[in-house]
Amino acid sequence: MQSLVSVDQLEVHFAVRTGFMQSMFGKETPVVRAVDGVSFELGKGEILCLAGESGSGKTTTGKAILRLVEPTGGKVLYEGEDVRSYNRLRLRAFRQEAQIIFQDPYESLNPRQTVFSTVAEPLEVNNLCRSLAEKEERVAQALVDAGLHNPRELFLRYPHELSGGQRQRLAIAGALVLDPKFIVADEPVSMLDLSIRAGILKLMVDLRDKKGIGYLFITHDLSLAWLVSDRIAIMYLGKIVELGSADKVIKEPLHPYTRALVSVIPTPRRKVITQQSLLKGETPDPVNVPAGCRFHPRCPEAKPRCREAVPLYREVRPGHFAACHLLDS
Amino acid sequence: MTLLEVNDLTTYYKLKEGRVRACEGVSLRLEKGEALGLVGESASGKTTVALSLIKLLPENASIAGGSIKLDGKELVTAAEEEMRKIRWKEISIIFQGAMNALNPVRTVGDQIAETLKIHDKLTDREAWQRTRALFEKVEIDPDRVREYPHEFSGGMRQRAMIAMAIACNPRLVIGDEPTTALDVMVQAQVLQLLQQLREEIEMGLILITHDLSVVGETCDKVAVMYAGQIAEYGPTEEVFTRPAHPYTRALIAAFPDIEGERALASSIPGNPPNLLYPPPGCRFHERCSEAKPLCREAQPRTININNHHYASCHLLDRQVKSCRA
Amino acid sequence: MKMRGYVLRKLGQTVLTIFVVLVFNFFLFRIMPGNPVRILIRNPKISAEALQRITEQFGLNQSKFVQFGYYLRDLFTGDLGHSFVYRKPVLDVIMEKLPPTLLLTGTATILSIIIGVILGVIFAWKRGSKLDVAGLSLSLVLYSMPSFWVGILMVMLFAVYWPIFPIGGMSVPGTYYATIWSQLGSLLRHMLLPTVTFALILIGEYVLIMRNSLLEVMSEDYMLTARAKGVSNRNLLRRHALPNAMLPMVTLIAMNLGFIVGGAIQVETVFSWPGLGRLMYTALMGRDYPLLQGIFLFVTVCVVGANFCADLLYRYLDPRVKS
Amino acid sequence: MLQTQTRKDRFTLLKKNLSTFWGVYRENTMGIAGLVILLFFALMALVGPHLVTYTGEIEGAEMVLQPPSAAHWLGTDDLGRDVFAGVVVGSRISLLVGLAATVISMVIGAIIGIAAGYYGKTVDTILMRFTDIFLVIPWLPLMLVMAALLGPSLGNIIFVIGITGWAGTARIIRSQTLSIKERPYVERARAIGSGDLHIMVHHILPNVFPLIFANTILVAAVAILSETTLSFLGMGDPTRMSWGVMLHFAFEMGAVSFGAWWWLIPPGVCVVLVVLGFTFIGYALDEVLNPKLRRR
Amino acid sequence: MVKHTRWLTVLAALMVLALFAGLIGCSPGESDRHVLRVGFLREIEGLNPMTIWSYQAYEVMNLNYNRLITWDENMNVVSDLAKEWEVSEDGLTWTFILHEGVKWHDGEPFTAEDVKFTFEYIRDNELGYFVDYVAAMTDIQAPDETTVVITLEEPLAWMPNILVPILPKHIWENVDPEEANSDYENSEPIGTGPFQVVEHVTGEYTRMAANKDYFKGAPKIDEVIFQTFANADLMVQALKRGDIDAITSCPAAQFKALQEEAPEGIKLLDAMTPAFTELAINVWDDPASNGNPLLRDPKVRAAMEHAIDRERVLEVAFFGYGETGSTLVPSVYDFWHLKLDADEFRSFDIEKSKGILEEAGYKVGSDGIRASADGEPLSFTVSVRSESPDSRKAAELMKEWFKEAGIDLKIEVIDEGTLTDRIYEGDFDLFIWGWFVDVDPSSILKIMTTGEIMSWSDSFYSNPEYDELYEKQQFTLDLDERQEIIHEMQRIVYEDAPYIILSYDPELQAYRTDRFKGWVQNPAGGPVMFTNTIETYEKLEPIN
Repeated sequence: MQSLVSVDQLEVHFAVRTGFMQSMFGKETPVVRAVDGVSFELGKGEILCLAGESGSGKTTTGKAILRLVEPTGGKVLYEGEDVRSYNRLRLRAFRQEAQIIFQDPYESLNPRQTVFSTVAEPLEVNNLCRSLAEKEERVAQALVDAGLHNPRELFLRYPHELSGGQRQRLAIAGALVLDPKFIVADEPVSMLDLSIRAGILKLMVDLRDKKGIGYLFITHDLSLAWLVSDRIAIMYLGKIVELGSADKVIKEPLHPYTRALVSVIPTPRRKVITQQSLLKGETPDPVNVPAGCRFHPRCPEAKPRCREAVPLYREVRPGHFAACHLLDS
Repeated sequence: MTLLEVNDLTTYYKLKEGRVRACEGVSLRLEKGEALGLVGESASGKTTVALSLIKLLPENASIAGGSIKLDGKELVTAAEEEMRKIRWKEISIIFQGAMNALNPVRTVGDQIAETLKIHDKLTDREAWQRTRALFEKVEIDPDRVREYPHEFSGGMRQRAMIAMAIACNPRLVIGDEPTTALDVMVQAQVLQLLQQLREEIEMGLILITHDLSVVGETCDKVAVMYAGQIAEYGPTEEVFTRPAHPYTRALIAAFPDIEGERALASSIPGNPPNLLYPPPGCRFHERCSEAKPLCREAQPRTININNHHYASCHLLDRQVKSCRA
Repeated sequence: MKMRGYVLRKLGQTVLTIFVVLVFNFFLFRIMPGNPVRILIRNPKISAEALQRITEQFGLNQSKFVQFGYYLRDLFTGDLGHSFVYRKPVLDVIMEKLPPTLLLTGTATILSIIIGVILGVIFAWKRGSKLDVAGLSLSLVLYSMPSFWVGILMVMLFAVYWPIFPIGGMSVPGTYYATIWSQLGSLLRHMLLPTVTFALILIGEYVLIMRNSLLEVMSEDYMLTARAKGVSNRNLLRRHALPNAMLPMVTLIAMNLGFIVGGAIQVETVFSWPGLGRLMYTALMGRDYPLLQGIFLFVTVCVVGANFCADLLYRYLDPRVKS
Repeated sequence: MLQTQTRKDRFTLLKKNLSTFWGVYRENTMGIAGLVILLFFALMALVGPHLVTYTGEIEGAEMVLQPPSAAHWLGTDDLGRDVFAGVVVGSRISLLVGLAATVISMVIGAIIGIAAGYYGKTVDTILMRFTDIFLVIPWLPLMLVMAALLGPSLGNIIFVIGITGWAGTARIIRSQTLSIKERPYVERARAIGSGDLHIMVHHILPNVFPLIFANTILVAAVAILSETTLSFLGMGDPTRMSWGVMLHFAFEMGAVSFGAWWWLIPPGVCVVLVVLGFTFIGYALDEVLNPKLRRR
Repeated sequence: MVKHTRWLTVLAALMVLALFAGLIGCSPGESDRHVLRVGFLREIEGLNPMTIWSYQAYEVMNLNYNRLITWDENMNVVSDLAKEWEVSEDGLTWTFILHEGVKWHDGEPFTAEDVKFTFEYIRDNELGYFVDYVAAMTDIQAPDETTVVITLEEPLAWMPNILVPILPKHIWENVDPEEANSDYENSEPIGTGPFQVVEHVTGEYTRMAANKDYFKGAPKIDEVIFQTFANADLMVQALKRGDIDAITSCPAAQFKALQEEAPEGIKLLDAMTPAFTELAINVWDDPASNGNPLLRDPKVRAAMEHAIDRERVLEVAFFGYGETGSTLVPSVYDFWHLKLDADEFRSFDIEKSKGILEEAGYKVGSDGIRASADGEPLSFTVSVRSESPDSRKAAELMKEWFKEAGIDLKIEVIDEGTLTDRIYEGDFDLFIWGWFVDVDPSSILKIMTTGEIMSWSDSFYSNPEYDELYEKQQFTLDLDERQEIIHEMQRIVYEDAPYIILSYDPELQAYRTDRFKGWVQNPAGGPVMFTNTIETYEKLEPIN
């Protein structure tokens, strides 16, 4: 598969805001290691899923690739070119090809913009239409593409006059209007009711099939990840702990963390939780990252070595990567 | 032994535009120590049911009819003074979003001890001792009783809320989306804790959620709500394996199951109705793939399918079927 | 440590604010039209040599930068300049007038906070009732009235039409009182009208703030929890709602200090109350610039300082920001 | 802001927005009362001065300080001028000063608030420190000092009130901007390649606008009170009658001694009514624009 | 929280109780002391005679200190500290014989040395406003304890009117002259006067206790309190309520109200004072002048005067108190005042005004405003002091009349400080202000001399003939001859009209006659207080 986006040792560190006085007295500024050395490749027309709990850095990774958050280290290659080296003009062009869809359709649409303005805005910002008629045409087409079948009737509506599903479709139309090649979908359905989720997911997969769009699909829901993606990457505290094809990661997880996650995947027909011994505690704060393997304090199988050395992220099986000392022996 | 019996509960909200029929003709039964899951999508009236049960409805809402019997005692007509004694001692509730449900300027322990002082008339010392014991029970370090809510993580807050809910050993706990905002792992932890506690102190549990899996995990019975009404009601196993109502069927089908086939299910077309102007007939008919002309006209009856398994759908109604035939 | 860091940071900000006010104050009075020396002297007959002497004395022949240096040096030694009307150091004049102002504004503020909070709570608790509507409307009307106007109406009614209270001032000069009680009685008689005027204006605002703040708190989820727990109405209010609702009041009371200073100018002017407010007015009327500058600086620094204290108090009261 | 195809569409949209707004607003008794009050005074200020004559009745000292009568509804003042005419003529200056000062305040406040909130970091720190300073400086002394230094004139008084009143607005706008800036639709706008200015004008401004508008109303109330107070304290332009100037002269020229209540009460009542009108509308807008409050 | 609430309740209860106690508490206790309370609208800015400048502070000074001479009610110079005096033939040597046994407030004896010290101290250090009186004294001797001999450079017409308070040498010799001219507070002033300041609260009141050892006999009242009011209304109310016993410089409006009400036990006094209010015109013909050049045309000024109805100004702006004005020396000083003939006086006649302007070539433009041949419009700005609402009223009236005559008048209100500043830079067209005229006309005449430009002159008038006459009158010892010169000077100034004198001002006073008797008007028909002398205070008696 041809590589569309290639991420190499991506790092995003935020300085925790401290007072002027504190920095005066030479205190070391604490750093949030939101993303701490993440590498993966995304092929053309591929759906790669970035899964993990909140605070694992998956959203930040997605935004850093689009430079909505400035990376502090590593490389992001888009079609072989480093996104971080883009100047303003090139960045603008890049942003036409790489789009983002957000989690909450109630929040991701400007409540004071009509449907038409929302979808037409990317065209206007980038000066892509010569005439009003052309603009209308493209907006209508994008709306249809996103599964909204009576586009012209919707033009003058406001987002709050639409249902949740329609809103998310509108958000997708706003991304589609520029004919992107790459979309970061940040939990696109987690705020939607179950009964309308599938429709949106289907739309996204269809678009991949028809237009060859590559997706970076960010979610905390492993069962969804398994359903829609080609490959899944599991993140924990700013690092990818496991990456492989969807089936392999879910059915034959290598990393203890993935195993724990998979074991609690909700399903209506079986009782899992009551019998399981669950992971204790919660994901620690990314300011005080544990030494050695980041997962060791919660790992049921932790060995003394895990406390000291950082495990190597390597290809354990063909196409299946993981970072765990237990796999080394 | 029946702990709670709800019959034909109807609650309306008054808005300027008219009445919102948030909950209409809801009937439920809960045996002692049993867990009931109340499932529904957003705005299906789940929370209204919960608030009606404990009679903490907002000012513009009122119970318009039906009865709620706790141990045979009627709550709908009970005076506020009486309800105040019943609340927490008999029924307690865990609200969704524990950050906002705890008073930010008082310590967590203080808020739990307060409950004990009010209902069990404990002295200050006894109350704090019991609070520490409760903390231990929900697996929080008892030394943290004097901390403020903002010093707790999300999971701990929800645990503290559970500790508060079980403080007076109530016979019924209502959990209103208690795990919604939590990560899967923490959600599993909390559910596990709830399950353990329920077995330990033999309390009844009504778990309100939009997540089918949570119900499957913890509940003996499930009630599926749609647009303010109960669509289907029965033992969890039974309902999940043999769903009778088209809505339940569609809902279960839409749920991704990693043990099933790796394919996207079809979603339910359309949107839930606006409860200000509910559609005539069956409220689901607009989205139902199997709807008949009758569904548009008449409200379906509640049909007893077998052994405590009920559903409200014309398609199941033998009388209707025979009529047609 | 975090608390100390916070105090230090706030202190730094406060000092910065005061410094900017100093700079502002310095230039404000130097960009005014006309020759500052003339305004300082106000004696048309003054000789050229005397003018020269004054110019040098005030450093006005130096660059603005050097002048600012002198200005700062003087301030740090407590020298706020010389009032040309009173021929006295400005600080002395201010200190002489400070106690009456503190007495008046202090009493009125405390009174209005107590009454305002109590009424605000009552109205919020009975929201939507006739009492609430009436109380809210009255508060809004009070809030909309210019302080001086209320004062004039008070004088007209209670000192002229029905002369039950003194017209103004703080005492009858040159009166000897038989006992401390009769002296106190006389002071209270003089204080009553201005205090009531002042308090009326403030009460309106405090009622509104308290009512809103309490309503906001009462719609919070934790209030529902508390109700669900079976907490009695009394305790619901006292132990759950008020501690939260009082928090914004602390900040607002501090923020209101500026408003109180403004009110003091008006009320003291109308009632001839011998305080800082009236001093400012007379300084304004007499274009006593050094005095005006001094009062302005003094008052501003006091208000900034009070805000600093309120910040710390807030920090102390609200556990959320403590750690 | 609202880019739509044709002018007709734009008009339809505007009509739709207004009627939605009006639909909610009309339910608010307080808001309607405030609107009625303000419309009354606006009419008075616009039309009134053409209907009444307000000049000294040079002809006779016997007309000085007469109580209300059929000829002079609200009596006469120290120059024998009709107080009612004075109130009508004064409304123009009072409202003009109030509104002009408000506009200055709002423009400064909105620009500083949006810039600080949007750019954040150093820009925010500097602007907000500056705003905080303005916020804590007691406003009346500051206005008095500035007015005294600049001299009494209409322009100066507008300037002084305008320049001192923006800090609160800037703070509110900033915090709103901060929250809007974090909304995904702003991030989306950046993701499609919009520049800062585009985002501020098309996304931030329309969303803080209701707040600016509601705030304008409240600031206007304060501005009118400020004008009255400043003028009363002798910092106004005595050659242009405003309600504050009228009260100033009434107090200075012996209205209390004469028992000339008709000269003291009407201008004061007008001020209270206008301020009340603004406050009512402000409260109503707050309820209309803030759905959280509407529930109550 | 519980505790707090309780505390607050207690606090509130206490406060209410205290206020209630205050309500029923006694009104200010009337003791057997007799206190005269005088109210006015200006503050007493200080007690140091060298730096004070207000009228009110001077009154306190006059009660606290004595001068060598004073006046009787016919304006004749009579004895004060000086028992008698004589002048040498050449008019250069004045010998003053002082009263014996006079004591300072602190008990020290008063001697001729004190007088010598005072004059020399002021002369050598150029102190205050008093230096004018002593500058020409070349030699001052105190040959014995009660004799002072003063030698002058040249004979002076105004002698022996030396209006200088005599200071105690034993106090003031220790005062650094530099301090005396600036910061010296003189907080417990020691003088020889009938009263001494015992308490001075800045901006509020000044309390003076009677001097039981006063050399003219102890005053019959125990104390005088001068009280500052921020507002005339409040002052009048205080008088009516009996809180104070007398008010001075009452604004016309309030006085009018009092008069209409005519409250029992209050005497209202509409007395003339040697003061006038003028419309000053910038006639400065100099590149530095910023005044409108058209004002330098005497015809324009004459036309303006014809367009002013002084009667109406008095009636409306000053409620009819005072007299219409004309020449520089007020009519109170009957002897020096020039009474103009009817044909000389430019009376109110707008037609005449129009005629003069028409004739001088000022044609009416389309906007009704006249313009000079060069097209410069007759458009002026009159500056009115914000401190004086009365003059604003006058200006508003003039605006109407001027408009009729074809002159555009704009009114600008500024404070005295700024106006003073502007005046000395010649940056004005017109302003309304006033002068208080000394017993001797010399000082008021001086302001129109060329030498006073950039000093006391505020219309920048300059006329060599006038200057010459001024010099001449100063040394003319013959009264009739001097009177003639002074009349001529007034005529010249009136003709040229750098000032349009609107009115001779009244001093409006009101005092309670039910509490005190013995109020003395000095000069005859003049005010009872705040006048040339302090006779009232010396003679006032309480009514029991």
